[in-house]
Amino acid sequence: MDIMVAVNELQSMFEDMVTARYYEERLQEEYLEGKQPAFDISAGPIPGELHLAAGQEAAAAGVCRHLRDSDTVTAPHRPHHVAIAKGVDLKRMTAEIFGRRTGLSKGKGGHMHLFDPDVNFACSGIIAQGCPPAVGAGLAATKRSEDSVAVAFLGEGAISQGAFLESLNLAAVRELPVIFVVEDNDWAISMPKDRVTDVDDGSQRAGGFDMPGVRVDYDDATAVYDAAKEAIGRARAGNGPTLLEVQVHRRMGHFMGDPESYRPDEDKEAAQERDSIERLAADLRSEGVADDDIEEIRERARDRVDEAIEWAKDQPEPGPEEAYEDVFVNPPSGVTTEEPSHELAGGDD
Amino acid sequence: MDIMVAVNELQSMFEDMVTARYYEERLQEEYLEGKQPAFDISAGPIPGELHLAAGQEAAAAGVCRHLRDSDTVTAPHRPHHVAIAKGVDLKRMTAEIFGRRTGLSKGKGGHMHLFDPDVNFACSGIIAQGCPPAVGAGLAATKRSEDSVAVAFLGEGAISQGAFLESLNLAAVRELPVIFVVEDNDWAISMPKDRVTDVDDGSQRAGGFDMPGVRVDYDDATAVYDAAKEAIGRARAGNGPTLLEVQVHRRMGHFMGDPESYRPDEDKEAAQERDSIERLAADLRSEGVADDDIEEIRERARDRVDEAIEWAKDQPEPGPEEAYEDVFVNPPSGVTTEEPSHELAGGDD
Amino acid sequence: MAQKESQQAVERELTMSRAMVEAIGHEMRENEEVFYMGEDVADYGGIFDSTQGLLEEFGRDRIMDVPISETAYIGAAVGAAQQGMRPIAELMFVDFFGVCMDQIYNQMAKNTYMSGASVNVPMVLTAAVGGTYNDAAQHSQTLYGTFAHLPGMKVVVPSTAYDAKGLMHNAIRDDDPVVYMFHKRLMGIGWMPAPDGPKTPVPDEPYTIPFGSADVKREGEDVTVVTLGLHVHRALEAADDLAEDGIDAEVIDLRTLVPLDTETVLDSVEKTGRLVVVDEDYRSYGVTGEIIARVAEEGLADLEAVERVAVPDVPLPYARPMEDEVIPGTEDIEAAIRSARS
Amino acid sequence: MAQKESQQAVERELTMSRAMVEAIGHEMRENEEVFYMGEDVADYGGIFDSTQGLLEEFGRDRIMDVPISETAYIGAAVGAAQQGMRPIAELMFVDFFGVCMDQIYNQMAKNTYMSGASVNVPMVLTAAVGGTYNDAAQHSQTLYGTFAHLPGMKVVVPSTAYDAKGLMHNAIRDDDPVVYMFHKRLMGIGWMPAPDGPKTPVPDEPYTIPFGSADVKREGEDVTVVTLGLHVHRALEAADDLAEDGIDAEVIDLRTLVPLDTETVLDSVEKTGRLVVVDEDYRSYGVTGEIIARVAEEGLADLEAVERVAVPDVPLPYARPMEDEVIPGTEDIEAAIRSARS
Ligand SMILES: Cc1ncc(C[n+]2csc(CCOP(=O)(O)OP(=O)(O)O)c2C)c(N)n1
Ligand SMILES: Cc1ncc(C[n+]2csc(CCOP(=O)(O)OP(=O)(O)O)c2C)c(N)n1
Ligand SMILES: [Mg+2]
Ligand SMILES: [Mg+2]
Repeated sequence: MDIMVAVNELQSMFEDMVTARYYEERLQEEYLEGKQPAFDISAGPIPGELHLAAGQEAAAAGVCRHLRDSDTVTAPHRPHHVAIAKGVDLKRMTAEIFGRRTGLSKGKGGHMHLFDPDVNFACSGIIAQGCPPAVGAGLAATKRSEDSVAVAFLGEGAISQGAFLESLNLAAVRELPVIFVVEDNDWAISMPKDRVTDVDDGSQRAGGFDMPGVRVDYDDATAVYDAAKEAIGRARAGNGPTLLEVQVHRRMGHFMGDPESYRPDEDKEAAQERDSIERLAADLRSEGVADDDIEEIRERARDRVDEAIEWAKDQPEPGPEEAYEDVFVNPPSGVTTEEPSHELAGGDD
Repeated sequence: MDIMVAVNELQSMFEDMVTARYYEERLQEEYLEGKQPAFDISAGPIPGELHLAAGQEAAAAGVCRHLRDSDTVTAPHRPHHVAIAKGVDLKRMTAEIFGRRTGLSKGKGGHMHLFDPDVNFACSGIIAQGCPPAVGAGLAATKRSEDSVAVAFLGEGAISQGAFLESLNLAAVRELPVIFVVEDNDWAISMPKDRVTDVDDGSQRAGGFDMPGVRVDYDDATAVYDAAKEAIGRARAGNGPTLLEVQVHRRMGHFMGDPESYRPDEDKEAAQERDSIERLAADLRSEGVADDDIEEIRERARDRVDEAIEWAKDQPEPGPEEAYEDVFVNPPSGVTTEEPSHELAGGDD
Repeated sequence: MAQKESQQAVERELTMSRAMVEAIGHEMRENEEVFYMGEDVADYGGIFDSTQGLLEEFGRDRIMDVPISETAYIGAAVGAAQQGMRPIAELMFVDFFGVCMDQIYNQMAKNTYMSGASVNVPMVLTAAVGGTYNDAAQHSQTLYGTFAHLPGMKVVVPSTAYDAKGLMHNAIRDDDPVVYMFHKRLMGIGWMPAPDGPKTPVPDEPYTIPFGSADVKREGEDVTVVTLGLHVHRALEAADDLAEDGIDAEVIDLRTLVPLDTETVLDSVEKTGRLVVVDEDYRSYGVTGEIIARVAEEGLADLEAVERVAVPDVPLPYARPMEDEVIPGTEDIEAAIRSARS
Repeated sequence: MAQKESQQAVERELTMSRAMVEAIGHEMRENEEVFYMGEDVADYGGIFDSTQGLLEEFGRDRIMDVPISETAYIGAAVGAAQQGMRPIAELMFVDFFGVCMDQIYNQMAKNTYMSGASVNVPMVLTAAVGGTYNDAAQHSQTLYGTFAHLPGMKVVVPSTAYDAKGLMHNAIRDDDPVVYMFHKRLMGIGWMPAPDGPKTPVPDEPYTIPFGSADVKREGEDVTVVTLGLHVHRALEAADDLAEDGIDAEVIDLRTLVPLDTETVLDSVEKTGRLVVVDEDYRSYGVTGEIIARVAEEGLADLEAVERVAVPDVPLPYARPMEDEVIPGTEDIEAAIRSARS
């Protein structure tokens, strides 16, 4: 390893990554329960689409390690690893995914619409549409003379979308503290990157807006950590945005139930082979971390995840009538004099 | 002049340019008539917005010189100089601007919505939204194995719009015969270029899509001609798209009635001084074209314009009931067996 | 085609997606200028099976995967259509219209008019619509009213395999832009079980169903139920249930919103005097209001009761109890029919 | 503020644009977190005078010109609002919604709901609407129905200077997203003469007009005319004309479409029995249908006649005779009122 990262940082990233990986393994189990023998998307304890991020954890962990609660992160449809690395409340996030009343969104959002204002995390299911709000968070920080930054995560398939490209320009021309992180897993559902754009390196898009673009070719958490450190440092210091592309690997289908028949076997195998978690474990070992300590981290992660899932499954479902709440925070006619509540949800039910 | 362009090409460009300039001078007169003493946008023989292109003629003339009728051009809200250089029927275009029944669109479109399918010209009033249809025309040519090309004109203010940026990518990844021509007049209504993007050279946007980008810094028709020749030649030969930015100068307000109070006097004066028409006249002279011949071109242009305007003003207005026609070409229920008519409008009224 | 084959064919039942694909395939075979663009329409065959099997027959040049840039490729369809080609462009979920609506409503839908019909835009925009599988607020909408409100596009919503094929033939042959909205729940996708209704006998040969002709799916004397898409099937179920109680509901499937077959609705209300409109779009400023207003304008004297059943002006919630609450169910329709009769 | 000053103030007449700007300026003075983003809102002062004079007082950091990239800057407003700021973002013409609708309807309008109200989006989206000056199909729409149909945004349409100010104060203070649609023809712009109605006395001090309260602009016994925006003035003119013939029309200005004051409309129809709805949006699947449906649902027994007057489902044509034909005029309203009475 030629990049020097403090061991405790490596350990933290490792913990985020194994937490995310194990979390999704458990979600997958729960998701598929009730979808047997025939897969029915609307059946079982977790209905709807489910996009898992196994193989992409290094990007989230390496970037979010540098972030504070006051920094904003927007994630796309594949949000769990990012949410976990950003420190989103795991129990309430899980309850949300199970559609429970005590979930982050009281069961209204589901897995593509996780909002945790305590750590300034949000996600959206529309490609690249998390970018403009991230620019807005960066703008707010600038206006308030705070040194917070905002990070927009997106997939490599999203780099051809207007919302992303317009956001690069707005962030650049206003020199806003925004980092765009492209997770390049080479696939947009069934479309490989080279079928949808001519650039191998998505960070090349930055040049057209006079913004620095950096690519991390290798989804080593430490390499991501390093590149992100510079980009986030630059943003925090008031020196404007960066576009960072990180190579990652999609170990699973696009969503649960994706037959992946479009995907060559070699490509699937290659994604299995390159596991950034195992690589980071090896790094830890070579930094002198004992196997027992590594195993301890894994166990802590598993316990936390199991606990969150147990807790979530115990939570009450929302009643049908709750569907009518929360369209507006102010009553439909007239303006209240109260401040809007940014408190945890659940207070009013 | 270090660029060699045949004299007859120079003369043709000169004719397009003086035609456009004189045309707009006459339109301006007509437009302002009936808007006296107080300017009322809805009064007079030409109501609605009117965007004139004085100072930008070189871009249109230099590019369109290389185009055939079968090549497609899409123009934005400021279309006259491009339409004239593309060979749009001047009489029917004028009738359209005067809102007459024999206008290109039977009076339904007006100056921002000129369509002449005979020369494959169209324009749209929404920023950058002419780009995707130009890509589609390029796609159609490719599918039909024709060597037609498509050119999308836009302003430098439009280079931050998603529709443009997405179009670059789609054209590049499919290697389509499309040329994007940015007319950089330094202003987007009241916003100078440097307030809305960090790149001085808009053609830099191309790099992010692995497309060649070229800037012509000087709105000399011959320089434009030369750069366009290469780009259009490349497209016609099946070697894909180019982004071409051309410096031009806005001699007038954004639209008629624009007070331009936001614009520094020096900038206004500079635009007046750099007149590409006078420059081309000088080039013609230095190529040995006699003053009389130059004057003859000017006269021919004036005659043609005056005739078109007289003709247009003589044309009948549409009746109110014609507003209900042309929403669909097929009757609202059921499908006709006839082919759609691409004939000149007016046939059915 | 021989008579015998066609007889046979009528016995053949297809899912809605197979019927839709059959029409597309046929038109592509007949006319080289028809092609299909969209995300994941090639190797994947369309996330909702809208292009299943077409890549194999027609290849990548005509079944085109495109970058995730809906404005660019839908706009490219507009441009190609104006050149006389017949593109079909797919918006994977109708919910994504917000990223490309200018091309749809300001170019595709208006260029014919704005050009005085010197150009026309013979393209089809396909889009998957609808909820019932807990995909939440950004992936479950129908937006029927949003599209039908804006002039210049025909708006088609099939509810059965038979209609899906006939309407698709018509859509591709039509010289105007057509928005073809297929309900995910009706397609017969392996992982999203369809109800029984949409799978119907479908003739082998091509046939068209004209736009603007509603289909009286069930005749009845007591109450007129006007609906479309998935809710045709829910309304029929409700009508069957109520028949046991001696309530005889007529169920009308609009099939197209633009043009709208007001006639059939008026005739029915003249008979029943009672109107229930059922819709999977948002309640206000949409389809239900329009149908009621048309009847009030032209048949007020006949009208003794109106009810509407639609999504109650809230975004679609994720969790099952709440989604079930806001998307009209069979019981909601039954209740509305009963209430219209009381 | 001293009583005397305020007395004086009420005498003071303002154009609608001045009134709107006054409210914005006041809120910006009171609250540092309010700022305005848009194209040409700084040095130009807004193409339709919506920010006239604000740059001088507040500077470029708070009156922000932005690149022509509506998705980016409206989305940035969403992001800043979720941080607790109170952005106002301007869409120069409402017709441009198609380039940025996802941020508007899928993020701005739904984030509150999708988060279970753990975040909210206190922003205002301003947009110029309307025709009557021959700007053709892409620059003349109101799209009232399009915005009102989609849940999660409040939709405000002032018709006078007095209302413009009060509604703007309310909009900025509201903790939810508000779409504030101002009609170009009413603003009092130098180059687009306004009718007499919108210029009204406006108090100096701030005041709010609650959303969801329609204004009975003219009381009458014979026919209820429900309208909004520019057409409030046309309806009042029609009512005055008809008064000479002994027809007494009540004119209701809705002022907000979401929330909608159904009550006031129902009360009026209870009295008159006759309903005319007048709208500058497209006829079908829009505002006129909704108002009629609401009355039919809750007041069918009272209803003896309905008429609607709206743009007849065609794009806005350019030439004067055709634009005049499709945008409802005073005579169209008169004819509808007469017809409702007959
Ligand atoms: C505007 C829009 N278009 C299409 C989709 C459908 N969609 C969801 S995920 C996806 C692929 C995204 O690929 P990428 O950005 O590479 O992210 P990944 O799934 O690989 O993480 C698509 C096309 C969408 N959600 N929004
Ligand atoms: C999507 C969209 N946003 C805003 C506008 C309003 N508008 C019309 S022209 C213009 C400025 C365009 O500047 P530029 O592209 O440089 O062209 P120029 O007017 O200088 O020729 C703007 C903002 C529009 N028509 N469409
Ligand atoms: Mg990807
Ligand atoms: Mg410009």
